[in-house]
Amino acid sequence: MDEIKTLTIDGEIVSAPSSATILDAAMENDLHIPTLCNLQGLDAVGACRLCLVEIQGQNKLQPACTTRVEENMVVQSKSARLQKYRRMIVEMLFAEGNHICSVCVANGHCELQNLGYEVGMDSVRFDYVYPTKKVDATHERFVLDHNRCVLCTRCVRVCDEIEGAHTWDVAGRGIGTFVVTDLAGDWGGSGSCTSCGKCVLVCPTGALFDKGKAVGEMSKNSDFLEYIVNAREKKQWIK
Amino acid sequence: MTIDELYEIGQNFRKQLEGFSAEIHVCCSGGCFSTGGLALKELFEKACAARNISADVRIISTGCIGLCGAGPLVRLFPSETLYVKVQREDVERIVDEHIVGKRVLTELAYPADAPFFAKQQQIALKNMGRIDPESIDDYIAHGGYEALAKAITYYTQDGVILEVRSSGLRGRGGAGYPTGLKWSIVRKVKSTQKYVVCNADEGDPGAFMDRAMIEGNPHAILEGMAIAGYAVGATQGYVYVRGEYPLAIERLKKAIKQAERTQMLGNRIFDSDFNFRVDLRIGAGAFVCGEETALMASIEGRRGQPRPRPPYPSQSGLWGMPTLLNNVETFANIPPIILNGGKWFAGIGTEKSKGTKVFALAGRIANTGLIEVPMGMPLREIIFDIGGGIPDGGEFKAAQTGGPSGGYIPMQHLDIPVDYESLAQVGSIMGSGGLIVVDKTSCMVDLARFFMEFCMDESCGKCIPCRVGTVQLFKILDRMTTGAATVQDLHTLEELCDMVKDTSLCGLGQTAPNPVVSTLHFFRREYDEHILKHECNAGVCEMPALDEPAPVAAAVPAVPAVSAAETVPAAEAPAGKKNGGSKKKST
Amino acid sequence: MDKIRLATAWLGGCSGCHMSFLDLDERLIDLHGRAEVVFSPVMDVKRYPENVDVALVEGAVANSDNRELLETIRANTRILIAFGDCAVNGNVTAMRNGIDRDEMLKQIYGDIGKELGRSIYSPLPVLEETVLPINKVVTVDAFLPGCPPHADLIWHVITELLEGRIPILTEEQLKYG
Amino acid sequence: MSNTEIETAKKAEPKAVDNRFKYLDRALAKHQFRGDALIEVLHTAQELFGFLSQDLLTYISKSLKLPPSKVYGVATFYHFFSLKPKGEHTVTVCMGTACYVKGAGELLAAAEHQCKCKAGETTADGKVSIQSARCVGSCGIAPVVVYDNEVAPVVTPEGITSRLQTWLEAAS
Repeated sequence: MDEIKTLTIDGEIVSAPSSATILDAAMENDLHIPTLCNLQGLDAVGACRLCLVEIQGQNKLQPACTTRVEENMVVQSKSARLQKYRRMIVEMLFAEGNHICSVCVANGHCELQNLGYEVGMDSVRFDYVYPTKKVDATHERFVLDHNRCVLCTRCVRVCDEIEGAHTWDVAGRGIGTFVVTDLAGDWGGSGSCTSCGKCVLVCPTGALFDKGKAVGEMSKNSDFLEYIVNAREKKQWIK
Repeated sequence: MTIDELYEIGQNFRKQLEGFSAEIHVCCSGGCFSTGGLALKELFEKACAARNISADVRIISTGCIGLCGAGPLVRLFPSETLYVKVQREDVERIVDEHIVGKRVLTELAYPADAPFFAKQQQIALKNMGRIDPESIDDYIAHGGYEALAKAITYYTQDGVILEVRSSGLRGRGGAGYPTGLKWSIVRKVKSTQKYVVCNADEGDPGAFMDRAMIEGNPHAILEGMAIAGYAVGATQGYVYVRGEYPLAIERLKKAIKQAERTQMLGNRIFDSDFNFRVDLRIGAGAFVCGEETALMASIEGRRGQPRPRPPYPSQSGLWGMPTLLNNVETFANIPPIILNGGKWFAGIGTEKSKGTKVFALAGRIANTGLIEVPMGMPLREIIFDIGGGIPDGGEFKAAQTGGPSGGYIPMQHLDIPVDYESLAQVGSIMGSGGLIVVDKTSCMVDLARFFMEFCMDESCGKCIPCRVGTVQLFKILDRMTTGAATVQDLHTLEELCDMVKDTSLCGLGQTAPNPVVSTLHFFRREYDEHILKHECNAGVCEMPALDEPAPVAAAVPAVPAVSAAETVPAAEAPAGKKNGGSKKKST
Repeated sequence: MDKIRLATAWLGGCSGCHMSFLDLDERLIDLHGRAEVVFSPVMDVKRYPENVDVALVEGAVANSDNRELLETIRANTRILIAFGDCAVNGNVTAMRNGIDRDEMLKQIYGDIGKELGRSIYSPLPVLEETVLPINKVVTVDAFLPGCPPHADLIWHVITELLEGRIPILTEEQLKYG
Repeated sequence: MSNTEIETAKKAEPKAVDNRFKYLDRALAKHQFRGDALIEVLHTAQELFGFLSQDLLTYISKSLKLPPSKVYGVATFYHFFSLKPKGEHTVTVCMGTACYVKGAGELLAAAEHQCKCKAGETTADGKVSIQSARCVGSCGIAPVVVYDNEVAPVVTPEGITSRLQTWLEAAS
């Protein structure tokens, strides 16, 4: 039996089942908490740390996407410290890759770009790493540009949990981490890829995109996820 | 196997030992193994055979005797004389003079009352270096598996946990979480399957306690794990050992086989309904796998990437089942606590930090080696009395505890008692026990850079603050050691330390800034000297002197055939900022 | 109120930001009344003047000339603004950073590439090993990202400065690329 | 060896079968072909074959019924596993704190200078691979260098250069 918990988020009292996370409760009551690696319908991994919140009585910051709600929990998601840290995280993402918005196909449709605006990032104080990263255009319908990959692993999770092919996975370690298909061969030559395109739909940046489509035609829509999860779990087809 | 049969084994073995008039223990662990311990043992065997006294002289290779710096070590019984730096040519003389002639070779012997051994109090290391690690009977003869027998036959599961709680034992992996509390949580969770995991990853560089304990007394760890399994209701145990310790892996494999053969492990232990198996999982070179959730991911055959907690492993660990995860030293303390009772253990150490702690003394210290001292002993006593101070006239600068997650303890805090709370107050952590002493020849900025490079390379790459934060911290520290840093860099460094500490997902990221914060706190002057005056008093960092112009770009060829008429201003070429990349420096 | 001394400069960029600056159209006349442009690529001024109030610097630091000019601007300007994505984050100019400078020169110019762009005695300035946004070379007082920043946004920034305030761009005003 | 060659090699009469695969199969069976024994199997494979080739990874992923990308992700995460062939000899300089404070940095620099390649790489002629280890647990005899798997105590820059010299000059 799923007990119902009441808690306060940024001063507003909300209720949520005990299986829900703080992020679920916040989104249900359209209280905005910034996220990047989280996507409703996929397992939460708490990797990007953008959704960290302060919980009264705990000195450690906790990720809203994985922390379950508790009775009388008091959550702060907009403190100055959190906003400063979020801006630093977004700056780190821009410093880590080669994010050149002016020549990117996802310009105007990119969650990283929107996060940049949201945290008020007008410049990056950190050193740019300027890594040398490859582009894989061997797939006949899609292209992967490692320079724009923020390693949120949404593609890995959607391919594993929803499509089931597990073509994608993460390789390497530390700053050298990168995503691979099968044994890091060409994506086009992958034996396991079903070319379903779910990874392209869930990718928040311009790392995975439809081949041949220009900036104007770019559209990223992950509503299909909720549709499939409802269909599979609740046997309801709500479009 | 009943308790009486256990005593019988012990009895027979002790009778055998009395048959020998003398024993020669050659240390074959860690350092001594590499400086020829095994070869020495063979020489002793040949020498005794030549004098056909091998019948009544027992020669064994033992675990770490403790004074690694003075290896190879040989200890003779019954007189317990310890011979240090034993060379091949000394073997004959020792056998003739000491074994046959019963006279101690004073010039080779280590003073019996030297503080190195006198000031120690050994619980976890008690049998180490005194028994043959590959003989279960020797372990049983020294009271081995008695605690397991007592726990299973005389104690209820809660009784065992009560004993551990009353001892006040806290996790020896570094965080110091109360062991009894952790056991009681795993005990209370209802589940068809539970696991007991021994964390022998020991990733801290400069720490070798776990290695020595496993190589010297593997059965103590297996017994501790079995008692834990009985107490919390687990039937499967894993020892996660570093791949860098091949000898420890071998010794554990042998110990597990022997324990299974004598029914200390396996089914119906001591004729009860308690079954407990232990398997080995060998690490493959990832410091992050010392973190409990990454370790479990590695046991499950996945990338060693931590996951957010809660849920904590005690509720949902390996394959989602409740898992009890403790360090090697924690398990090694369990049998003595069961045998002598929690009160006895609680009588040692300080009010909040009970019992003893094993330290691996290394770096610029005379007696490098393995020691075990009661909690609360002042650091000065450990370094100068037991450790023998700084060799060849060096001057103490700082002691580093907790490895890449720890901090530095400078001269002015030499007298702090060594326990969890006091170390935390000076910005360090107890850590697993590595204690590295540095003197004036080490530069603190360079050491901060060294540890940051370590964390940067060992970051698992999952969360941004640690993956990118350690790289940014390293770039700034690297610039500081090459004289290219600005005062603004120092400000960014401090801001970054707070951010990485507060927002990283796991312990690696949360503690990576500790060495930087600690050196900034105690050795701020060195940072200022590096930035403002390009001076490194330890002489480690090579920096261009300030008043000369920045060095001309290296790639300038000879003057080309440009018309001489044009007088090209000798403008300095840009000292382009070198971007990243680790820089090898000589010390 | 006497006119503020305004300068604009063009480092490693495509001058698109200056085109956007000229898109101020009739507002340029209004600007002319309140500010005196003392240095600009569209003017015939060789030496950067002293005590300039505001400098809009477009483009990244790609070679030694850029670096020299930028350092001179910083020394003689009160408020230095990174004007456009190239100045703010290196943008397209920095796309060559993944390639080794000397290899690139050799590939493009063959053997004569050895001197070209690498020696201070060659006719061309020395290419930086890594193209840097200007805040990695000098301290910058305000940033105006965009490729190019829209003329209205430029006007907003200039009017803020004329009132003596350094503008902080809001979420709606910020635009990269 | 492509995958089909592996299969045929196994079915061919015993003499032709590369017996290293026999040991690998034994390790796979010992772990009941369970997916979570991937790291133990990779350890055995690395010891048998010296490095993890693409075909070997394919074979392992098929035997354990794991997605190839997951096997690749694990193989590239851990420092021990290498996807490139190693040199005949491996010199491992311990860069733990105790060794670092006693000059391990100098030893690594000397090795890199002599072999003209960086840590983690192999000399052009494939004779010597240079590795740096986090800590081999012999801090009592720092600084430590491991030549293949023989641990050498208190090594000096001259010591490491002369030892490497013998390897480099030895006929391969």
